Amino acid sequence: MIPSAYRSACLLALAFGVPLSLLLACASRRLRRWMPALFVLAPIPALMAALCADSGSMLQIGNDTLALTFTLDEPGAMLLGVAALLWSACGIYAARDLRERADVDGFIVCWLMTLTGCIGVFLAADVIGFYFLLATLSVGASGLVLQGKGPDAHRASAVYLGLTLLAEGFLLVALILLVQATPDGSVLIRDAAAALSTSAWRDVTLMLLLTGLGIKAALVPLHFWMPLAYDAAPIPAAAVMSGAVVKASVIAMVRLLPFDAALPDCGFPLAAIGMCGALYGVVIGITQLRPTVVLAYSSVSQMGFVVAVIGMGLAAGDDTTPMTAAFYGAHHLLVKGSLFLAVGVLMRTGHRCLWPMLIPAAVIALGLGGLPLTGGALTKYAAKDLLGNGLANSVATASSVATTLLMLHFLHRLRENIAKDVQARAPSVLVWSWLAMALASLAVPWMLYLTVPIDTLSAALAPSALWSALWPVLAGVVLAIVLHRLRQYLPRVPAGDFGMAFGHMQGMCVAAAKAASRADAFLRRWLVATIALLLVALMFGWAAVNY
Amino acid sequence: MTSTTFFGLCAAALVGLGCYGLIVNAQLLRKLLAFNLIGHGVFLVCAIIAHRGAADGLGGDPVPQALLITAIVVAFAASALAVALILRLFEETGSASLTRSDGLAKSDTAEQEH
Amino acid sequence: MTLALDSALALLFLGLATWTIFARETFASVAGFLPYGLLLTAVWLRLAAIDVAMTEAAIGAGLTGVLLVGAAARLRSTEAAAAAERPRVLTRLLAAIVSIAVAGVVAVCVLLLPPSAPTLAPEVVANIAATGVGNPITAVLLSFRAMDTLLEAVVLLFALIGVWSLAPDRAWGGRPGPAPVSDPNGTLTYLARVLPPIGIVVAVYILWVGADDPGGKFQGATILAAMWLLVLMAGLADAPPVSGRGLRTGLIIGPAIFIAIGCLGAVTAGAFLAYPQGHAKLWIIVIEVALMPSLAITLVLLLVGAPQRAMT
Amino acid sequence: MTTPTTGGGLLLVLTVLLPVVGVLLGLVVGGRHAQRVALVTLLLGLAIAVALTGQLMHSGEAVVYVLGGWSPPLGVALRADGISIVMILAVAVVVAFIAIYACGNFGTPAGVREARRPVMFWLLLLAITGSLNLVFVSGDVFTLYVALELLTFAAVPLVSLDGRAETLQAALRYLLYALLGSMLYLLGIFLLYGAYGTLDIALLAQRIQPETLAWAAAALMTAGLLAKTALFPLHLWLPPAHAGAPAAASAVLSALVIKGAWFLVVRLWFDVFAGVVAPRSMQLLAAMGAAAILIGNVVALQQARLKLLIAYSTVAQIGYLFLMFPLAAGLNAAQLDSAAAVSGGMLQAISHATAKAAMFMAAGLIYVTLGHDRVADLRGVGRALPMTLVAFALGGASLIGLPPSGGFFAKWLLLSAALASMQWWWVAVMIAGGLLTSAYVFMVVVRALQPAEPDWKPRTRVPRYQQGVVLALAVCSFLLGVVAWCPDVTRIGRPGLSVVEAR
Repeated sequence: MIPSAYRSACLLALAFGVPLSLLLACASRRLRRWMPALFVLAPIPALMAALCADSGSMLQIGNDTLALTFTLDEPGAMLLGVAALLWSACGIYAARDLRERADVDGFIVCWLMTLTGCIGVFLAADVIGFYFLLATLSVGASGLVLQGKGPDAHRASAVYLGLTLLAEGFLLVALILLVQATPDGSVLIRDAAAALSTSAWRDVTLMLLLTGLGIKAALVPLHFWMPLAYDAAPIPAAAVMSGAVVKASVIAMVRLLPFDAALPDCGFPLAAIGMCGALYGVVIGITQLRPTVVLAYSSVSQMGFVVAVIGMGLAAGDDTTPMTAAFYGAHHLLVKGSLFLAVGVLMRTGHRCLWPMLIPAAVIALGLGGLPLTGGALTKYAAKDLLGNGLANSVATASSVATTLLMLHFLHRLRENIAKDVQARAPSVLVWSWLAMALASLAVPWMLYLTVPIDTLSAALAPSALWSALWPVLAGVVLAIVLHRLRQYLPRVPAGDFGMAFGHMQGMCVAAAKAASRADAFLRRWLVATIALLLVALMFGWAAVNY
Repeated sequence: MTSTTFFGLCAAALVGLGCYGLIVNAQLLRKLLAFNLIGHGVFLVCAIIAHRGAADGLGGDPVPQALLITAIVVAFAASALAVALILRLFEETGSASLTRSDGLAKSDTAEQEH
Repeated sequence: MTLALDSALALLFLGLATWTIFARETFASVAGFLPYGLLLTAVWLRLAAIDVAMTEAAIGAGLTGVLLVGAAARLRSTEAAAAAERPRVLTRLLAAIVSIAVAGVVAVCVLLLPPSAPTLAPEVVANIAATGVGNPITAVLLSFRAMDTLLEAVVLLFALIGVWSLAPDRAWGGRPGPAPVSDPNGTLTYLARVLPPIGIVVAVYILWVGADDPGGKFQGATILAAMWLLVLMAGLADAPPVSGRGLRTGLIIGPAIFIAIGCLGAVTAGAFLAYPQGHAKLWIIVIEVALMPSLAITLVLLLVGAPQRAMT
Repeated sequence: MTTPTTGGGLLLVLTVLLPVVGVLLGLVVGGRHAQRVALVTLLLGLAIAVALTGQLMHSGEAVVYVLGGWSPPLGVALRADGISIVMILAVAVVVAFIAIYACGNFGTPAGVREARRPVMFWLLLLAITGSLNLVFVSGDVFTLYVALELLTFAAVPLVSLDGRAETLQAALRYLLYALLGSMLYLLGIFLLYGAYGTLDIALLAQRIQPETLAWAAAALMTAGLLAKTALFPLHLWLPPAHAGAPAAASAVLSALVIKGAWFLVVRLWFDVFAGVVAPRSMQLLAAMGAAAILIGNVVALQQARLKLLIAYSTVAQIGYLFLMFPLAAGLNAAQLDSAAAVSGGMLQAISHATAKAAMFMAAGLIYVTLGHDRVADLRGVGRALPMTLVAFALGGASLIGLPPSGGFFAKWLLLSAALASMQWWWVAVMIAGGLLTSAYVFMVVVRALQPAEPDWKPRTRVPRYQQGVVLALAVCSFLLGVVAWCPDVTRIGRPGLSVVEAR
């Protein structure tokens, strides 16, 4: 009989090791050709680990000075499991998609890199490993965006990469402050989070941490990379990014923020920003025409909601927050991933086969708004305790209405974007992978709800709970009909909304860069440089003498 | 004023003159000449330090004097290398100054890798 | 009285130095550099450093002067272009201010040197007996700080490699400088026939007395180099091709023997560059004798420059 | 005071002498034998470096060798502590990789007894190795002057090895500027001797007093060394020299040679002038570094040619090397472990050495394949030279400071030091520098990944081993973070590391 701790460690090692070895195997041209076929299998060990490994199990690589540590806590396991499901389904889709591409190498490498990073982030238990894997994830994901076509993909990738690296900068400083706050310089996330609430640098650390993770979570006003990236990326890439990749910020927040003490000064503003984002995403989303952009704005809105939940938990010092946020994130992960696949499938489906594809999409899309009996209703139900009965709850209800509205708009745009050819049918592999994901996004939230367990079945099915979930959806439908009538009055906001205003700053940046070049050319003239050398000598002398 | 201090001030003047020449004179050979003047100024500083260290029947401290001999030889080696470079540049371009203001090649196919 | 003499000397050589910086033509400025070097030698004699004065006269003024005059003669055609590149008044003013400031700092430092000068002279005197040589500078150069002297020979060699690397590819392996043209009745030819034997004797003498009196391998090597240069300039002999194995062996033999004796010291005397008890002077003379020809060859080749004529 | 020779001291002599002997031997045998001599010498040098490291880690204290049995102040001592050994090892490894790479570009052509470029390259490579090792182990400021001159005389001809007019001009700029720097340094040495009567680093550290002469000497020596290491704004010679030299030579110059003078600044400021330099001087030095990081990176971003881009990246990376000074001082003032900042600086130096060498060699291969190195026109490189592009990206990742590269851990240590000593401004500079670096690294990689025109063919086929050696060096740089698992070698033999005593 294998000891359970040992077995769990092995599972963790496999979960992270398999995608990593596949990534390294890409160095060989021959092996690289086989990779698309393995896309579906690569996340399976992670799924196994999420299902079978003991909670709290640890894997350490390294020595006392420094060790890479992996661990599996409950929120991590939940997100890891559903992420693995999504990666597998999208892997099938991507492998089929790649058959129609001329240049596949870049996609394969970026896909495996993102997968490795994504699984690793859910498992990482020390700040260095976490930072490393987050960087891998971000670089891989920006590579995936680049695999889209045309200059838009270049721009989107550059914007995404730039912002994500900026976020890493903030995070790096925050993580160093976290480590310095621990009594013995421990790099374990657990110790760092525990030390944070008493750290002398608590507020600065939290600011940096939340800025960094806020960029990664597309928190308004740092959200504009998201519509650009998801629109430009190939469909399966957009699916995993909107589903799995963005959840890295959720897991990071629930692990790094201190929920052991009430921090209203930090929690309420965070919740407010999140709620603003939740509504803002919808407002901009309904002006969009492309279904992928609509979904991206829905992600902005949903991530805002998750952050709001976390903010309320932080304010109250509620230690159930991590599970609630992870559950909400897991549901969003499944649904958003499925919906992106739906966009891809429906783009290849003609009018004749439309309805069998559109109906499941409609069900899970409305689930995001909290349609009773779907996972969405369960997540809203689970989050209600954290949101309390005050303003936050009212805004949350408003966000349900708004989300329903946005999803109906999405379904409408989805229908407008089907294939021109009436007879067209998407390849069956694509259809099945999408339907499997749709099914998973309906069933898995229930399984999680009951097995983890978050609450009881009877509580979720109580008539009052059903009604409180249903009426915002109905209200959303009514609003959608009204809005449909008024659609010609809606403005057309460009994807990326006010983030595009930064485009005007480009001119300033170019001017500054040119000025730097001129300064450099000037300083490198012999006359200037020799005088500078003598001046430097004099300055050092002066600095010492005047001390 | 002792003669060592006096020559020390001369050394300072040589360094200043050399610096000015190195900065201002465009001709590379004259820059080299100016470098030699700075060198002599620096060596003169060393010489007065050696002279001040006269003790135990020696006219000067032999250690800095020995350093001075080494430094003179090194400076000569530098001059020889610089003259060779200047002459070669002259052969290639017909010019003996750092003409281009920043020295960066503008052509991109100039390099040759064998 | 001495101060008056010093002042006159200083006035002269500072005037010449100013001339070399401000003269209109490069050649004129180099021409000023030669007497300036000689005057500087006098300064060193005033400061009672005969070995340094000899080295300065031989290398700092002599060989550097030859080097610069030769180059200036070849660069005459660039005069006009260089004059046109004279910087603007403001720039010159700024350069002058900064240079004066630096000179001021140096002057202040000279004035601030501690009144009781720290010196290693007593230590040298106390330990010179162990080296067996009488000239304290030789003791420093070849025993106490022998590493610097070894490195100095290596510096010359590296500089020579650098000079050679500037050869055009077609001329690689060939001879430096223009082909010799000899005027059998010229004064130069006459001198080049008469002087070298005397020069060699003088060089050997200087090397020999260097152990106990002012002099030594560098001064000797410079005289040898000067003799060879004379022969080359008179066209009596051609510069050797740089690919010659004999020439290259000659170049490295001095440093190589120096290193070998150093290693021998590591085995027999317990430290690299140490000499066995009682035999120090012998080994020092061996090193000096071995270094002198190598240094002379190196100096000559540094002066004649990169190979220019391909081997036929 | 006498400092006795310690065990393994002879290795210090060997690490300097072996390359010199290699030069002498190579000069005599000439031709393609010179290459063989160089390769064997470098291999032996690597073995010596490893042995020396072993000796240092075994004894746990600095290795000292008193030359000729004459202990300072009369004689000269060689001394290697933790920071020297790290540099010696890094030089030995990087030069070994560069030598293997250079076999492809600097082989003597068949049918020729001796060609200029190859024989000169191999001799100069050995010369640079020996000079650098001397810089790292010398314990005497005048011997260090000679070592710096040796280094300059070996480096300048490498710049102009191709003999084109631009490279000659670049070499002259380099030489003349470096000579001015050496004179300032030499003046500083003489002043130190005039004031304290010794040239030995350890003795100077004991005797030095905070007074005008010491300040003037420190200022002159520092300025001279900064000119040689090309810290902004004293970098006039670096971009043309490093961009114009052949790729293997650029790799040596950019990765290693500039570190020689930098190392000396570290040595002087931490070991000699520890009680003399003011905190304000430290801030001034780091401010120049910060300007280098910001302006160097911005200018790199605008370069049209890959090699110039990499050269400007070196200008910027030199800046990082100078941030450690106020950080170590700050830690010291806060009664914290200042050695962490020094370790960070050393790690930054060696990770830049490995990464930059790999990047320059990668640029060389790209040049050979495309026939140009225009950044805008790198299409097809990803297909033609996949390994090389990966190497470039890994080297770039190390410069950016992505984990697990050495650059990341260096940044981690430096940032930690900055935060612990509350010097936020340097944190901002380091983060901004990382972002700018990532911009040009990704720009190059993305452009190189674009597919070429269908009928495009590489101009020359690059030997596989050259690609392999570049990749191997880049991987070394990228995995250099594992040194965090090793004991911190840089602390060995540096017990009383104290900067700016309270006075």
